[in-house]
Amino acid sequence: MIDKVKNGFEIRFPLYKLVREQHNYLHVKVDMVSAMDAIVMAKTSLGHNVLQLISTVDRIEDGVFQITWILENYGACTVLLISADFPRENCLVPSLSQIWPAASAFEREIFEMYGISFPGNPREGEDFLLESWKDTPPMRRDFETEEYAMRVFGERQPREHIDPRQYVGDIVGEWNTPMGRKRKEEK
Amino acid sequence: MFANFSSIALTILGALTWGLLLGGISRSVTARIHGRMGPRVTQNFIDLWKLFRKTSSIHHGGMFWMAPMFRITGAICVLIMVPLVVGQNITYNMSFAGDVFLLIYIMFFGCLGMALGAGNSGHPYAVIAVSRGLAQMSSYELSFSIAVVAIAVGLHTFKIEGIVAAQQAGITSWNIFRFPFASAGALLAFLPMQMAYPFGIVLAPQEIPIGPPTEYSSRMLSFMFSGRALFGVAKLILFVSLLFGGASSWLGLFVKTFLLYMYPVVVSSVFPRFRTEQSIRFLWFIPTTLALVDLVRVML
Amino acid sequence: MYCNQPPEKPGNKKELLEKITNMARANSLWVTAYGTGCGSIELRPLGTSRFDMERFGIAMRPTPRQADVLIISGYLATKTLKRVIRVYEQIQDPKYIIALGSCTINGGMYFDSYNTLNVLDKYLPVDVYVMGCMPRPEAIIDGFSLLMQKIKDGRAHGWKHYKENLDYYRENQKKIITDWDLPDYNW
Amino acid sequence: MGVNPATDPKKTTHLFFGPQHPGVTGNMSVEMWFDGDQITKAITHVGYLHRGFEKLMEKRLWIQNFPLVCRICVPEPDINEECYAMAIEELTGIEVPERAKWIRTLVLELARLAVNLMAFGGQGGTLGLGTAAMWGITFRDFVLDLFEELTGARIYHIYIQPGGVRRDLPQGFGGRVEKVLEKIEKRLPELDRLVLNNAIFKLRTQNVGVVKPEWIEEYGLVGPVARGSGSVRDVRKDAPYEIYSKLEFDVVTESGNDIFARVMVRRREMDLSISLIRQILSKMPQGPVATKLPNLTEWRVPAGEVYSRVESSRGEYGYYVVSDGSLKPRRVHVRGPSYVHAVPLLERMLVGANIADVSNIMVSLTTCPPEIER
Repeated sequence: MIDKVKNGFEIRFPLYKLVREQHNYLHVKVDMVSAMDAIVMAKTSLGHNVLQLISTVDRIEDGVFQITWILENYGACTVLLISADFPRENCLVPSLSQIWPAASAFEREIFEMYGISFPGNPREGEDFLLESWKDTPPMRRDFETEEYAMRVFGERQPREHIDPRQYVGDIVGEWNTPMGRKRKEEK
Repeated sequence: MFANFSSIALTILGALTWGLLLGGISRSVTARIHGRMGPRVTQNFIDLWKLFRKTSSIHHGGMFWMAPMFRITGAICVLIMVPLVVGQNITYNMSFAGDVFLLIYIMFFGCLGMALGAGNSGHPYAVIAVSRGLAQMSSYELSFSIAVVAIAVGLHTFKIEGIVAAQQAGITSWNIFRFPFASAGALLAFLPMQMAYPFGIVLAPQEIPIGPPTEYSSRMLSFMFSGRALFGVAKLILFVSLLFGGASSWLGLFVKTFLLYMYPVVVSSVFPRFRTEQSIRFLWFIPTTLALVDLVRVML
Repeated sequence: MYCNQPPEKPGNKKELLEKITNMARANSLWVTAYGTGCGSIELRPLGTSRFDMERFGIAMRPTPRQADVLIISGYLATKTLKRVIRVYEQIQDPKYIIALGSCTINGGMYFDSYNTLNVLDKYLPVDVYVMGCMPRPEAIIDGFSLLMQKIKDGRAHGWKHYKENLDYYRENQKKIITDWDLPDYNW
Repeated sequence: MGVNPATDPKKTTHLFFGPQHPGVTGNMSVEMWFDGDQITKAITHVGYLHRGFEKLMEKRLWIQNFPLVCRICVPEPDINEECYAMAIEELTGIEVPERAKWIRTLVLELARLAVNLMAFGGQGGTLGLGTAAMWGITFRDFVLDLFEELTGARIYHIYIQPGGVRRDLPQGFGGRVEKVLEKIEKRLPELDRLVLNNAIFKLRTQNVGVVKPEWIEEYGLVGPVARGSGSVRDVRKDAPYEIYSKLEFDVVTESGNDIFARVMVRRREMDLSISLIRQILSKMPQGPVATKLPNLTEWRVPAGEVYSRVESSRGEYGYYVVSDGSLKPRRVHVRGPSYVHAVPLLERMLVGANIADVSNIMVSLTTCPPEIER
């Protein structure tokens, strides 16, 4: 089953990169221009017509966002992951909300978490998970969550630190170790 | 005159106590059906005192404050018009000829006052609940009224005292046996009156938390609770007088009201709610038809 | 009109009456049905036959107007904090807060999260903390009995503290809720 | 620009359903406009439980994430541990011993049974049948007792780890599981009579909250929601993980499309879980239960990307895990089944629904907010 999908990609997108392959699992990487064509092809002619997830990985060292669309074929229970790299600056990714109504929610979340815009999504910009967020989008790699938490929520009270060796020594060792016996004698 | 007033005061106090106690027992019974221990029997008194002593800073206009008073007034009116125990004149309070009609009106009146006050609170859930409640009330009042009229016509009296007196010739002379269809209709209408499930659409906590009293708190809520307790007892006594031959002794009154009170409690713990239109359809068809059957039989 | 005035400062009440009332308050705690976090999953078994909180007069009320206790069942996201403040201020006096879980005490495992509070005490006056992640129903009952004891002794006045130090709490709350659009004090 | 008829303030009422609302599943809210009793528009608001898990996971070691993942789904945490552990095993190639696989399946099925008990009773609870909710949660406590014995915790177990499970079953555990199953089986018919044979329950649930079969592929519906509409999709059967290929079972499916069909699916899943647990207990082999892991503080998972799938009580659960070969994961994206159920599907289903059925529909989809927001 998955061979058919692979053949489809080989014919249509000869430059695709194979990331991972199993008997019911295929992960391919295409360039950003042909991502939409690949998704449409997977939906219309390869039978992978269910959108499960749109995910993003921030590859800050390469200066790209890797967007992954996870498509499923319910009949054969096979998964197809299509990835594409988009430049990190002013990132614009085509929206799928006209094809799958469920895509709108995923895209709203990604807009909030990464600041990636999906032109064509009618509900983009509505609050989804966060409310009135003014900082860097939180899921970007250059957002430091601990520093932010310290700044906004304040430092939490430091925990009372107990050195286990000393703690146990106070209870047990006082009588059983040479030091303890000595201390006892001194008392 | 003084004896009359003191007996009225005693009636109200006694009814409040008995109503709260019944509420506590019913909570225990429901808990046992759930498989739990349940609260203390006196829990409702504690709740009432706590609510009474809570501060309140909510204000939604004059009608908002009036609503629990309407309810209490309605309850008290019903209570002092129904004779409690047959043969003891002191418990007859203000019984007079033709009081059946007034009773039906006054029972409606308390609920209408509630509706006005809850509507004034401006909370959308309260408004939804009021519209649901009034729709349902107009349908159960119909069957209840027809049932009462059937009984009254059959016994040739519009006085509760007369209705009770006509049932004193042994158990078979009770109206529930003489007018079985009208009684069935009235008893079915008793469930929505007590807001028991499956007719609990007014106070549905999972849909409209929790209906008309949404905005009521502290002292207002305590008045509303006592109003509900009083009204509950008033309705019980009315039903006992209408259908179950009245009470010939204090013990009989307690036993009969207790058993009658447990009927909606048990029914409501094994049924989910109707939707508004389902509830109205049910009430328009089944209890009304049943009551009409007896009315027609009596008329012929 | 009514929400923009500062709240009245509570005065001293008559002693004996207050004592009797405190007994009633302790034995009839009504809880707002608001599951603010994951700890609310243990509130459901609390109502069933094994734990049965109704024995102690604890009952769930669907609306804050009729409740006495607000249970903060776990971490508070900033978006929830706004709603919780609103709910808390709508509860009529006297009112109490029980906070469940380690994450309300000092942030717990979410100490570096960008969206959860670290120390709940800065934003709302907590009467009883129940530790654990998540606290067992027995622990929650223990917390309730502690609160009952505090009420009986007349020591549970978090609500008084909140009214007297409203400025301090407001300042902290407004630091987190950047788009503050609530009334200054909503009753 | 005319006024949208669905939100016209002159004709419709604007209402917030939640988050402080006893009928809402967890901490989420639905903003809705309604005309009379009919809802004209609904918008789901989530994010009240957003803890930034995916960000926190990037800041923790691979093994430190196990306490985090289980908190993504409160009623059924094991599914997250399983899914995350499967992804790590796929990336590193760690072999899971045979007995560990059986124990994992046992734990997953026990958790599924517990959740279904709660959801089955809870469906009655939303309609005012408090007795059913109380009984369901009481029966669930028996299963939680088993978890407590096995893992030490009632809710968050942190029992599954990469390459096996944390510890072996205690002595005589199978017998106690069997006892609990018998106890539940004995009492389930009573719950059935209360819920499924109840005329008013049927009246409230049949032909209400219809999920059309064509929506399944349009929205990507999974689990009981899809199976209540005639789908036969179950990851346990279609892409078997652990030892599901060695167990005998049929996928539960109903064709009613409505809430009652979904309730029936959950009810029959309970029977299925009980039968699966019995099969597991009778066939479980002996052997080790965990592979030795390297030094966990310096454990580098090889670079790679993997999407692992598990069937939870609410449907397919997916973890998209990306590793860049460092000490910490690069990205863990959790795809909970409630995501599409609670946001796009609920918004669509509520249009035209009665206001009395909102929480009814919501509970029938078993929306679980923490897995949407993470």
